[in-house]
Amino acid sequence: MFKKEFKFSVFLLGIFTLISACSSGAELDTLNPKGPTSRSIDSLADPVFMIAGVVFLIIFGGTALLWLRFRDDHSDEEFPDQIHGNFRLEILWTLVPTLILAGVSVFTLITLSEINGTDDNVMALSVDGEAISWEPEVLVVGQQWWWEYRYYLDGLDGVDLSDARNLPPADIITSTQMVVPTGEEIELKITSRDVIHSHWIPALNGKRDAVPGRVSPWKIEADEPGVYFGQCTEFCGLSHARMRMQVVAMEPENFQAWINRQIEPALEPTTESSKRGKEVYESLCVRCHVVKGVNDETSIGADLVSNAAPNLTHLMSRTTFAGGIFNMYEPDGSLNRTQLEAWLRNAPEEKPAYAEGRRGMPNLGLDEGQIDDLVAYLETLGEKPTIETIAATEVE
Amino acid sequence: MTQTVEPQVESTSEDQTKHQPLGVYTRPKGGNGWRDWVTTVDHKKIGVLYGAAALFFFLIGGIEALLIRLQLATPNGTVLGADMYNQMFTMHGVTMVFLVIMPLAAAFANYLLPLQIGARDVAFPRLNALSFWVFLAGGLFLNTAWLFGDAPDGGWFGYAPNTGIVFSPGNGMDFYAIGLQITGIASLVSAMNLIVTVLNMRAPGMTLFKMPVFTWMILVVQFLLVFAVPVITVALFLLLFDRNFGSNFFNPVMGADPLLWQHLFWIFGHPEVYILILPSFGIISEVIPTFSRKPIFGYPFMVFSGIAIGFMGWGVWAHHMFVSGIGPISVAAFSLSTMFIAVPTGVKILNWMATMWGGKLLFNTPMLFATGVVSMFTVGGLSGVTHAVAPADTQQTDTYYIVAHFHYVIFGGALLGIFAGFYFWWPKVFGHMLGEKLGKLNFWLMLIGFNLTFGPMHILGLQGMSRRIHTYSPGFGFELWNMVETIGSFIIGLGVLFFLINIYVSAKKAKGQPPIGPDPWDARSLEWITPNPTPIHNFDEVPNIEELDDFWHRKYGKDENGKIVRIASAEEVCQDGSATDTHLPSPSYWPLVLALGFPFIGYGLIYSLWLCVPGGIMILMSIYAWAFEPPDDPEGNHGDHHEDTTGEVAEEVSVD
Amino acid sequence: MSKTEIEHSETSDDAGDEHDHPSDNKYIQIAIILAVITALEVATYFFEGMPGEILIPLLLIMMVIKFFYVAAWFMHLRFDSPLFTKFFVAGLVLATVVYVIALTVFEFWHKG
Amino acid sequence: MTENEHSVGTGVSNNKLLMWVFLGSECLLFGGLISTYLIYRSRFADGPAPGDIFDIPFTSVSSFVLLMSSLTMVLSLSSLQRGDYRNTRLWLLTTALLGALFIGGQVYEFTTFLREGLGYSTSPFSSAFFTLTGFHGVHVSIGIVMLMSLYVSSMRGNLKRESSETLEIVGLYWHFVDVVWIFIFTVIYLVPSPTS
Amino acid sequence: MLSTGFKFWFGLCLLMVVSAVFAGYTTGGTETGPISLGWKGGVGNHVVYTLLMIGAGSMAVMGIVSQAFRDSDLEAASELLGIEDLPQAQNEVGNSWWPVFAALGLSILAVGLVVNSAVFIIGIIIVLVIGFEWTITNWSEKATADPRLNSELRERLMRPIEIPIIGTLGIGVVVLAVSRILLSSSVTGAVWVATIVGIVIFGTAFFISKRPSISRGVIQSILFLGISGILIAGVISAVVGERDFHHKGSHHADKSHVDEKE
Ligand code: HEA
Ligand code: HEA
Ligand code: HEC
Ligand code: CUA
Ligand SMILES: [Cu+2]
Repeated sequence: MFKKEFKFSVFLLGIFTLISACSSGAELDTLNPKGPTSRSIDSLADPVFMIAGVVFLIIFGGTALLWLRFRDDHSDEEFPDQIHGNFRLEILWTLVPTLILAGVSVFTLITLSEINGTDDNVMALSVDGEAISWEPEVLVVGQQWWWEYRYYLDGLDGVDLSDARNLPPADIITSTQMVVPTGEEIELKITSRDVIHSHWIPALNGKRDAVPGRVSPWKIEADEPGVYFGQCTEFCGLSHARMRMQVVAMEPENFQAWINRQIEPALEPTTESSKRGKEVYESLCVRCHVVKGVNDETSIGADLVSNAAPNLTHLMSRTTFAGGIFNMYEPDGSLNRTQLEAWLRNAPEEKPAYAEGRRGMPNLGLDEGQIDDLVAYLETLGEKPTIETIAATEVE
Repeated sequence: MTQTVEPQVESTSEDQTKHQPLGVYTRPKGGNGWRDWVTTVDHKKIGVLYGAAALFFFLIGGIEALLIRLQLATPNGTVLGADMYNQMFTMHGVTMVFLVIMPLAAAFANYLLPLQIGARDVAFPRLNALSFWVFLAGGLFLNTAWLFGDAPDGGWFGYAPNTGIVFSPGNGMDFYAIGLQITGIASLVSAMNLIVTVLNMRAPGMTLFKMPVFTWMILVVQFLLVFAVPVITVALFLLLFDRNFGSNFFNPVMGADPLLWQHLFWIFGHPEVYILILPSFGIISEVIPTFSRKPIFGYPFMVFSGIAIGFMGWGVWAHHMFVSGIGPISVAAFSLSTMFIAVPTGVKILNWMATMWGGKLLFNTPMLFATGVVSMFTVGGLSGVTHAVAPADTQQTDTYYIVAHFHYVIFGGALLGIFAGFYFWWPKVFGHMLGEKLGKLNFWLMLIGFNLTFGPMHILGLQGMSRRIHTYSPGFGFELWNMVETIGSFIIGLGVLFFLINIYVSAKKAKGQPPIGPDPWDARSLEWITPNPTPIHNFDEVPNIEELDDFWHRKYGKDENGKIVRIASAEEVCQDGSATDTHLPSPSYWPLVLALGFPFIGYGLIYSLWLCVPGGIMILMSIYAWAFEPPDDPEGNHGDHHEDTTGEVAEEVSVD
Repeated sequence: MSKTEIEHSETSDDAGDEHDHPSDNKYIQIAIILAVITALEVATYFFEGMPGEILIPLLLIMMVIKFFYVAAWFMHLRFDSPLFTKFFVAGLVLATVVYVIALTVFEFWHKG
Repeated sequence: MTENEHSVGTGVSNNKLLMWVFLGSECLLFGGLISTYLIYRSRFADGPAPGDIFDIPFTSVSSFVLLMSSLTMVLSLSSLQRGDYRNTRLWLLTTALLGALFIGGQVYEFTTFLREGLGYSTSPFSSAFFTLTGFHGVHVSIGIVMLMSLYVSSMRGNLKRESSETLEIVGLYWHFVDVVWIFIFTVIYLVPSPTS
Repeated sequence: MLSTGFKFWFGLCLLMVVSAVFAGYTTGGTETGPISLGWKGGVGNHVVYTLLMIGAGSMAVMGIVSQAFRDSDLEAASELLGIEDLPQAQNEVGNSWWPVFAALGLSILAVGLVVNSAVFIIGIIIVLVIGFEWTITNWSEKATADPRLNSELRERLMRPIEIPIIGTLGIGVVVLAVSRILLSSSVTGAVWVATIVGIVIFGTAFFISKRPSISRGVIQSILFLGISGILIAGVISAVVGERDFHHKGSHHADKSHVDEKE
């Protein structure tokens, strides 16, 4: 009998060793903060885990002790004392947890106010050669099953956000990858166009739900340049598992450069194939997608419940697509043609969607020629990022 | 399974034929085979029915869990598609919560409550039967959604607007809304019934503070149910109307606020989790003293902490909404209120340990499960406290860390406790013990499997694995632990299998043997004063209660040195079940017919409103037929005003 | 009220709730009070321009009084077992507290 | 065997206790519906606002009717307790008729609103309004059916003085429904509502 | 052995099936529609058809239930109760009003066939109800030799059905009539109407309660007069039609209606 118990304790010990050993290295790790907000959460959570661990050890150790010490060894027939209780003990074990928790609450409140406070940082940017001061803010819009990031460089104050399905035009619109400057606190305004999603970049901050009809404030800040992975965490229907995103943090000067590129409209295609591709785009894709310089409007309403599809103007500047589940580039930096073609050939096959239910990109029944041309055209949209970024953002 | 032969209710007198004219709607006589079961109003049979049905649903929910685990065993799994997976975890959650743990608790409550307070039956036997049939009807209704190829797929808490008609156009969420509505009726009726029973039907001398802790916890749970069920009723109605009649409660396009659903759901939902756990707390509060051979430590504190948990459970619901955007002040308030629930719960844990302290512990299977609860529930409770710390929860919520939390409290707390109850009261119900060897095997397999399955979920959650994802990609460090969990879940399955085998083997062994003698565990509470299995009439003579654990005090006393000594043998103390002329409520089939009306209405709402007509007629007619049903026994009612055992629903008309 | 008017029903004398039910006149009195309060309530509607800060508390107070009268007299809570009152009040208080918190979280009061 | 069951229960009737527990539970049900309404009363989308559409004078009359039906209900009960079957039936029927008048008024109100552009799907406000008052109306209707059943029973000589508790319990339900309306009338109708 | 209850319910079931099929063909069902439950082809007026079929279904369920429990089976019951001789003699059959009502229903039905389907449905319902009551009365009057027992038997069978239906129908009609009257009045008129009706009901009741000497007949006539007054006023108002309404609110939004369920 004793052996069994011993084995069990060893087993548990093993588990806990593994817990401590395995809590780093993963891209979505919550215990590996990379920004001030997530750090203050972490520094609150760690001691709480510790307290929980200690309480657990006490209870578990206590149970084990009872088990060993008071087990009936049948040495005599005596009946144990019939103790009915002890008032002082009761008070003791009411008070002690109360005090511990009172301590925890104080720190909880402090951290809460920390992660909800905002500093009024402004950032000097130049847009179209004009110097502006930007209060870093990004509008985050969730929809089935991808994220859109909208940058309003004049600030979000005067922008009407009441109807997420009909937002006023933004200076920069990207999807799946949010680009931010390092060392700046970025205020997020999170909302949704259809169901509830949740925006979560574990290394930078906890979650905040994207609730249709509401605009929730949240913030992130990255210490270092890098790519931070995220995942939609509120169950949002069929492809919830496939709704991912990344934050790409870059030095402010790189960020400035990125802005400069992104506010430009798309270039005219030059090759024959890409010209034909543009025609296909204009005949089929403009229903839903926007490419600045080609079409600013869509007729999406009847096609998609959410009234939005990713803005493709700078598609190639993003390293992943379709909700961050596919690589745009091969590790060697060349276009991931196979995947992009497969997407155009039959999107619902690649990513579960209810295309007939007006959610997700439908299968458009393109022929191979059209697909080749379209890929050629898409390749002209936006600038390719550096090979380092490509490597850092690689998925699967 | 063994069943006692019912003493036939005699009804030969001439007089009675006049009172009960021949013809339709006489009360069925019961007595043989399946008719006996479908018409029974006996709380014990209903308890057994509840248990059997819930175990059946447990197998369904468990198989769903295993399929989930198979899908997640490897990255990019292909066992289930996304759609199938979503239905699977939704039905798994719904089944386990509403069709397994709650009815299992109801099984114990039904069987034991009258026995523990010294009553012949519950206050309203027919209502009791009604609750069971309505529950069964609702459960089956929900599960038939699989057969129609359209199971609910919005998660067990069904957040709007994802569950609205636009985003969930199939019938799945209608099954969810209607099915839960039906089981809600069952819970409500049964809760009201049990409250009246506990308050009004106690044996002489059984004051509230001489009731066993189990009875107390069940009482608290019934109050939670009475007040929580109507809240989800509202929520489900609104959802149903949104989906079927074009209302706009959760339609943001028309300016509705989806958080309304979350509030309504969780105002119900959090009391609900205590509804799940308190019965188990009650069970182990019976088991631990018995096997420690000591009274429960700090009885009044056990009772009050249970009540306190019930109370505080109402003020914490928004901890499920820390990231919904309810504003920092609300978050802070709910964060703190949540944390302090740990205090009364801790009191319970420590009192159980103090009960064991200084005892002479016998580690029979029930006790193994009970100690399992003490340690495993604590793990879950502590992770609960880490969620209660709102900033930390923004990282944890909707990850596997939460899944770990609630499986530790539900599996490690509620389910293990219920298993303790199975092993403990099996002889009471069936007259034979469950095998100890198989029982221990059952326990260890379940414990190990359980820790293997849900322990690593803590890690996965903190590593950032979201819940409710039908698949994950390699490269996030999720592979190893998911595989371990899948293996663990099959070990649990094996454990459960051994339980089933144990049931079978022990029943087979017991066949032909006389039932086990009285008091196999040297137990403490009143139910053991009746013979095993409990005779149909419960008590030969309703005992007078003098103390807490009265039964035990009848067996033991103090000698002149103040030492505890045995003063009477179990045979002397226990009744022999020989009374025959006890008046019992006669069976009725209206509960069944009434309950059958609900699925009709359910299918009607989904497929064709016309179907509601026969459903409605069935319900309406049975209500009246029920009310006009002849009293059980025209003679038995003379003089004893006590309870109208025919059990009229208050709103109904009783004219007999 | 005269006791002769009220005969006890046989069924209730063992149930411990032996008490005097009020006479019909008493009930009518109560009904008149209720009617008057209702009339007052309705009258506020025709008083345009009463500021909300006065009007709403006033209405709520009148409502509570009516509520109380019906529950206490017509529903016999005054005479019946206090247990009934407890159950009802439990539901009432719980509902009020819980839903008021919920409304607060919804920032219902902010809009005034 | 000897019936020595002197239970230490609360000494009150099971049936009545059951009804009171049920009413306690109903508080949470109506509380939920009322809160839903309150949250949505200013969300009337493009449709009419509550302040535009409520007909306070009419609703006041309905409220009076329902209030007085509580009186007749209690009179019916006290008649039965006196063994006065004639008046029991008289007041029962009066209560049912007043209830029917109230419901008729509600049908009228709903129809008016509908004609004035407030459909069930018009806005969150409209959905919440119809659902709340509809639920209340359904409760009243169930009450009327119960009253009528008792009336018929009484006609057939089945509602005896000894079973006055049945009537009392139905009465409790009836008064509760009235009490809920007292709340609804004040909070939903009289407290000034938003206008468009 | 098939129990009486079973026979009774199944008889009804059959009757309903036949009338459903009949109704199906007469209201434009295709050749195979009405007999294939609409699986192949149309069933004519599907409201009538479905109602009847559903009725048939529920009757079948009742039949099975009562067979399962062997209710109303004289032999089984007497076996159980240990009575030797089955009461068999038939007692005198009382006066019956059913034929009159039945004739009325049939004529409504006939008129309905020609005029419009709503009237037809009402006719069907009346005929069905009467057929039902008649059968039950007939059956119960022959059930045993003891008339008291017989009437109790009938009561027990019929109360659960009659009471809720009478109750519901009763208030339904009043509610309908009252709301029609109110709808045809002006806005303030409605207030007055409601006030007056309320006061009249209330006042009459008080008046009667204070005068114990008033005979039953008088009360019945008052009641009858009052109810028929309301009904007649209701019918007149329904014919007159509703008053004019104006859209309220910022925009008109009448894309919806309450009775969307239909
Ligand atoms: C049986 C059911 C049960 C029980 C008993 C509990 C008990 C508790 N739960 Fe749990 N909970 C669930 C079932 C349950 N929960 C479920 C199903 C969900 C997920 C729903 C979903 O999203 O699907 C959930 C989710 C959940 C959340 C939301 C997480 C999220 O989604 O973000 C939170 C947050 O606060 C929480 C907290 C708690 C706390 C504080 C307790 C406390 O009651 C625990 C108290 C116990 C102890 C703390 C241990 C013993 C105490 C001591 C030994 C004393 C000393 C202790 C200290 C000093 C700390 N639970
Ligand atoms: C209430 C109780 C309860 C219980 C007991 C369980 C038991 C189990 N749960 Fe459950 N679970 C929930 C309640 C519960 N769960 C809830 C509420 C959710 C959230 C749902 C949601 O997100 O909406 C959830 C979600 C959930 C998930 C997360 C899904 C996701 O987020 O994507 C997972 C994943 O592993 C899981 C696994 C398991 C496993 C392996 C068991 C095991 O313990 C199961 C053990 C049982 C068996 C293994 C059956 C044994 C029987 C046999 C195998 C016998 C042989 C068969 C025959 C005789 C035919 N559960
Ligand atoms: C009916 C609407 C619709 C049409 C038409 C449509 N798309 Fe899409 N497209 C979408 C949606 C929705 C997504 C986002 C899918 C997701 O990630 O789940 C998308 C995503 C994409 C993406 C990935 C973008 C990113 O950043 O993740 C590309 C590339 C794309 N579409 C190209 C095209 C091309 C080329 C065409 C025309 C041949 C086209 N689409 C037509 C709806 C449409
Ligand atoms: Cu979006 Cu989950
Ligand atoms: Cu909770």
